[in-house]
Amino acid sequence: MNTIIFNKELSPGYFHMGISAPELAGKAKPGQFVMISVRDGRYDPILRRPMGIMFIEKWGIEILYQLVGRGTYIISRMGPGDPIDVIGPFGNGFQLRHDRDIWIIAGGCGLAPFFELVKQLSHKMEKGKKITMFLGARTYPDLPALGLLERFGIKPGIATEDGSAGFHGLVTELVENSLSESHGKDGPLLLASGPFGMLRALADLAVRRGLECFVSIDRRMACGFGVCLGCVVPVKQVSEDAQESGESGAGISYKCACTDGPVFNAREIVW
Amino acid sequence: MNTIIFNKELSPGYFHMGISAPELAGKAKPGQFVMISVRDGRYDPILRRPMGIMFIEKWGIEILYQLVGRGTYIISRMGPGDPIDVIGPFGNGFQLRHDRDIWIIAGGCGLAPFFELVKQLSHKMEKGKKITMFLGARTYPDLPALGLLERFGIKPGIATEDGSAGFHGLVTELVENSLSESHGKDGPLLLASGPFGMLRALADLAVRRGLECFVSIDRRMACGFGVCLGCVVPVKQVSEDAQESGESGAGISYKCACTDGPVFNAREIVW
Amino acid sequence: MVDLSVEIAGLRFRNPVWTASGTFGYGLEFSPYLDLNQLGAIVVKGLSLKPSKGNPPPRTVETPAGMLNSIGLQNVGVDAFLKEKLPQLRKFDTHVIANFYGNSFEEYEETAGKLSQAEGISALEMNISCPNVKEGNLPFGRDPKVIEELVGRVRKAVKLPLIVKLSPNTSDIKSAARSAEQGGADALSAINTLIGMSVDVRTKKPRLAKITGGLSGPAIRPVAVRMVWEAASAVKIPVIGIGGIVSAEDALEFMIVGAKAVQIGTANFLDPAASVKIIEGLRDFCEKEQVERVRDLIGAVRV
Amino acid sequence: MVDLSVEIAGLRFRNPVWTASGTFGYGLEFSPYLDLNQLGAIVVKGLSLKPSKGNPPPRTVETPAGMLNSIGLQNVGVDAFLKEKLPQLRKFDTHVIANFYGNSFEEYEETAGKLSQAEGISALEMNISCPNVKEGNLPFGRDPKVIEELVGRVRKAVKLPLIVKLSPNTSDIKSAARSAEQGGADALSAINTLIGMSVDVRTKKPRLAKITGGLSGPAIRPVAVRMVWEAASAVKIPVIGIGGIVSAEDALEFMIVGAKAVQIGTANFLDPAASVKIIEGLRDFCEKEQVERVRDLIGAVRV
Ligand SMILES: Cc1cc2nc3c(=O)[nH]c(=O)nc-3n(C[C@H](O)[C@H](O)[C@H](O)COP(=O)(O)OP(=O)(O)OC[C@H]3O[C@@H](n4cnc5c(N)ncnc54)[C@H](O)[C@@H]3O)c2cc1C
Ligand SMILES: Cc1cc2nc3c(=O)[nH]c(=O)nc-3n(C[C@H](O)[C@H](O)[C@H](O)COP(=O)(O)OP(=O)(O)OC[C@H]3O[C@@H](n4cnc5c(N)ncnc54)[C@H](O)[C@@H]3O)c2cc1C
Ligand SMILES: Cc1cc2nc3c(=O)[nH]c(=O)nc-3n(C[C@H](O)[C@H](O)[C@H](O)COP(=O)(O)O)c2cc1C
Ligand SMILES: Cc1cc2nc3c(=O)[nH]c(=O)nc-3n(C[C@H](O)[C@H](O)[C@H](O)COP(=O)(O)O)c2cc1C
Ligand code: FES
Ligand code: FES
Repeated sequence: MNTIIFNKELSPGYFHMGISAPELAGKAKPGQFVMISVRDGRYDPILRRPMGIMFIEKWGIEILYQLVGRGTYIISRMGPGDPIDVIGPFGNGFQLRHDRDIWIIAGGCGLAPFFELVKQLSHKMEKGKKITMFLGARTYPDLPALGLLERFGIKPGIATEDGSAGFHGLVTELVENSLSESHGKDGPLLLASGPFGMLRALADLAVRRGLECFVSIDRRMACGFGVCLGCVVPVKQVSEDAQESGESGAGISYKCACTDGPVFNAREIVW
Repeated sequence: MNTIIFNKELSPGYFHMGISAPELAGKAKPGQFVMISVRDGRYDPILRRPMGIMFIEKWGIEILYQLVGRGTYIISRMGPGDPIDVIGPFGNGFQLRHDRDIWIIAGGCGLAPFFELVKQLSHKMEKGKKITMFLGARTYPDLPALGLLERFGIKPGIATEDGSAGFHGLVTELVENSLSESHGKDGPLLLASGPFGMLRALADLAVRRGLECFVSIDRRMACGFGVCLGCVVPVKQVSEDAQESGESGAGISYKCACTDGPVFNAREIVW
Repeated sequence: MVDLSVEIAGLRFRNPVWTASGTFGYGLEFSPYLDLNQLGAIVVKGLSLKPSKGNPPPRTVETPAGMLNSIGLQNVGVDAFLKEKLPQLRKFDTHVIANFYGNSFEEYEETAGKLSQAEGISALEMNISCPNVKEGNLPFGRDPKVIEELVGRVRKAVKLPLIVKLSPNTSDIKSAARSAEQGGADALSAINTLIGMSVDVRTKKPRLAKITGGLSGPAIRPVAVRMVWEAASAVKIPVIGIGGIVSAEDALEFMIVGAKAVQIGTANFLDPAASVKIIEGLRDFCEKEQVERVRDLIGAVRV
Repeated sequence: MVDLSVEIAGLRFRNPVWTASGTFGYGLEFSPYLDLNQLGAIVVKGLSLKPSKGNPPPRTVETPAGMLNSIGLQNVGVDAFLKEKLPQLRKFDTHVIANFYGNSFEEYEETAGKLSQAEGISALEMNISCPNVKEGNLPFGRDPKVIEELVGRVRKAVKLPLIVKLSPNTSDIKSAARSAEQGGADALSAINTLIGMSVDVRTKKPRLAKITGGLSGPAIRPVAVRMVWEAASAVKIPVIGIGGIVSAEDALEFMIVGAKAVQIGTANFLDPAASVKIIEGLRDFCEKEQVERVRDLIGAVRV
């Protein structure tokens, strides 16, 4: 059992929680996630909820989450001092590259895993290399924790579908527009997290523009350990021997978002 | 939805809760009970919990409950201002008799339904008639809310199985001892609530001593409405026509503790 | 204004939300908590030829997201129902559906016959699946051939629309559904309870006096949805979905896989107004999703 | 000191708590979270002759007190298991039980044959009941005659103790149990998942890509306890209880109705240390209740 340090609503429906978990934090890397129990002795809802790690501190971790259903509602009602059952870290996380321009593209709460990444990278980037950030949301109130980004001197490019802030349109369009202005074939490394449609559009863009792109994939997860095989992502099949007894389309095989991911090379995925 | 006014732990494991529920209170009688939802949007635990009404006030009701499992744990963690889903009142309740000596015998939380009874009766008793109370418990800490009884000028006789307070033994023995001292064949009316074994012993005593005895029976209840037919109590069969298709012993039929009870004439029950 | 009405076996129901047998008594018990006239129909507690006093207690146990019951079909008997309960129910403008069972072919016929002569009953629901009567009708619900014969015989004995309630304790609900259709059922309802058991590890005694009982509630909903989907795809007659429905969404799940109506069971215990709230929820859903007639959702599943 | 050991099919298990197939991977995934050497046995993910990539996602849905899965028996195949996983598992002092399935009688025989020649496998568990493989082994689990034949053929192909895992999607678990015994099974395990379905009412699409899936978790426990009780009373060979076990009390419920051991499935997802906590809980219970040997509780139900 871990303990909640704080749990505050940043903007309507978006929460920021600190959890005392030094051991877990000691092993964590940016882009990894934890599994939080919402059971409290009950069997419904029953499964743990995956949550990206927002910040890794000596004393524990912080998460940023959106209230979308029963599980997040239960978490949102917990308070400082309450016990919370968190296990992890899970997943591969992002590779940290200091030697390249990095463009981060996040939709809504997809922003969460990038805080720690930026924290760890920002003061170590090689000369001339920088981190650029693009955030997309349906509307401005769905962009939580913007203030926290200022700590790292980052002013993200913003796109809202309703035009309530920044670029009026999809964040992928904003990225594409910004790209056309950038030059040189040694383009930026794209790191993205957010809704599936956004990631797919970005993967497509990356192929078209010859850019490397890594995406963090959000899947329903029952275990987090790679054992239930529930969270699979279809990837291009490398070897052929797994074909016979499967029923799925040819040329596809499956990887677990929880252990092989959640971060995948966008080119590997069958979108 | 109703609202919790207060919810305090009287002694370890025993709680006293006030619930704002004027409409319900307006219909309630001593000995009736309510059904409290512990779901909070979840399906486990799923059923409502029956709780006797301790006090009936203009603004609502008070209950006295013991923490014994998951449902009472959930209730115990609620606080003032929290919504609580309470329906009722259910059951028949006690008949109020001012014209007789009344002996109340309660085991543990079985005490709950008698507070309101005493409140309503104590200042209306006919001349020469009085209320006497006997409380039984395993040990002294299992006698909650004794202090509240003082409001009514009642000093109950106490029996504990471990001798930690009052008479060392069963409350039924204490009642029997006290009875032998009382004289006249117009003996007291016994009203009792508590563990099944206590009620059975008391029913037996009542028969032996020719006393009238009413008991409040505690059964697992799924509905409270008399529709699930889950809470039945075996009673002596009056008519014979319900015999053919039943599988149970002859001479027995079933009544619902929730609607026909929870208060039964002890003589009616097949113990 | 959303049209919630559905038609089953020639009867028009103002909405597809009925209360399930054994969970709503004879209807009257709930009248202080909801307006019975708002319901699509009331299915009364299972009736038998003679009154039945049912099983010894304990009769219920709470289980994860559900409950077990072994009531043993306690009921007042068909005569007392017709004399004491039905006249009161008739005052309401709601379809009354009489659920019944028998301990033999003859009892089924006779009970159905008595019920079908009474005024104020819209349809009969035949329980061939109650797990609690041991020697009685348990085998009926399992063998497709017996189902066909039993339904056929009752069919001949009654004029009223006949709904056959299927057991989920089978490897093949489709065959059971087809047999009931073959036998002449006008509609099917599914599911009754799954047989379960629970033991107190300290006393080592089963928590139900009759050892096993029927599992109901949200726990069984996924099984019920699957069986209703299978049954609805196996027959031409309407299927009424039952099993763990607590919310309008749950009800819609059944309708989308093919149920023409639904029955609310255990949810009545959690909230006596559950069925009326589900009706409101259906209306809200249809309004929001711009569905003009709720019946347009029946069988709309995209598989 | 409480004796938790049990003996099944000539093997001694240090305790009756095993992990269930498909919920504990190949065992190694959990080694950071618990000491595998404490387990009674590890039952690995269902293996097939050829690697299988399984069903398209979504493959899981949460349900009330349970979950549906339609993994489609994705696995690395028997060869890769023997080469890559088994050598690592052998390092632990725990019984490894290989769960397997086939898409035909011949595949069952061949897969079992391969597994039974490997070193480090204590027993085989034959899955005749997985609801996810459609054309494949589904009918196997339903027809008692087919069970007997299939088990008989596999029995001849292997020397290792053979556990047959039964399907709960049947009206008659006793016949299935007897058939497996007749066919030569050394033990039975029950239950596998109940077939269920869930639909998203907004999109009208089933929540699983393969439409139906297997229901597991506490929701099914009452059904599982009943079936284990029935199976155990129908056969002489040991029965291993599975279905919704989360706590030591749950495990005891199964043992009291007759299970000689239990398997922990979905609970591993809720708490990776669940099985070890259940072992500790069994010890505590026995100490408190002054039970010297946990096996004294097997079948102790007072009916
Ligand atoms: C690796 C990973 C990291 C994540 N990190 C974060 C994070 O940092 N912050 C955050 O707010 N959320 C994050 N999520 C999503 C989060 O897990 C879900 O929002 C949460 O589980 C919903 O639980 P609930 O009970 O409130 O919603 P439910 O009631 O279970 O569902 C509400 C709605 O959300 C959908 N949903 C539920 N779980 C998922 C899922 N895993 N993927 C897609 N849709 C889902 C349901 O289909 C439903 O429509 C992450 C998910 C994954 C897999
Ligand atoms: C009419 C009526 C009035 C009641 N009034 C009061 C009251 O005023 N104060 C009070 O503290 N309690 C009262 N009870 C008992 C109370 O309902 C139970 O203690 C409560 O439901 C337990 O819920 P739980 O989830 O905490 O326990 P669970 O986890 O459900 O069970 C814990 C233990 O209690 C037993 N148990 C649960 N419910 C009952 C029951 N109804 N009868 C007998 N044993 C049961 C279980 O078998 C188990 O051993 C009353 C019961 C009835 C029927
Ligand atoms: C307490 C109880 C009593 C029941 N009695 C009957 C009955 O008499 N006849 C019948 O056909 N079904 C009976 N049922 C089954 C329900 O009608 C329904 O089919 C089942 O409970 C599943 O629905 P649910 O999960 O919504 O409760 C009973 C169910 C419960 C819980
Ligand atoms: C995700 C998942 C995968 C499973 N895979 C298998 C399998 O490969 N072979 C098998 O025999 N059973 C499999 N099962 C069934 C379990 O072993 C077990 O019988 C069932 O889940 C009931 O137990 P539980 O309620 O404790 O989970 C699987 C169950 C789950 C939840
Ligand atoms: S969540 Fe179970 S394998 Fe990924
Ligand atoms: S609790 Fe349902 S009939 Fe009494």
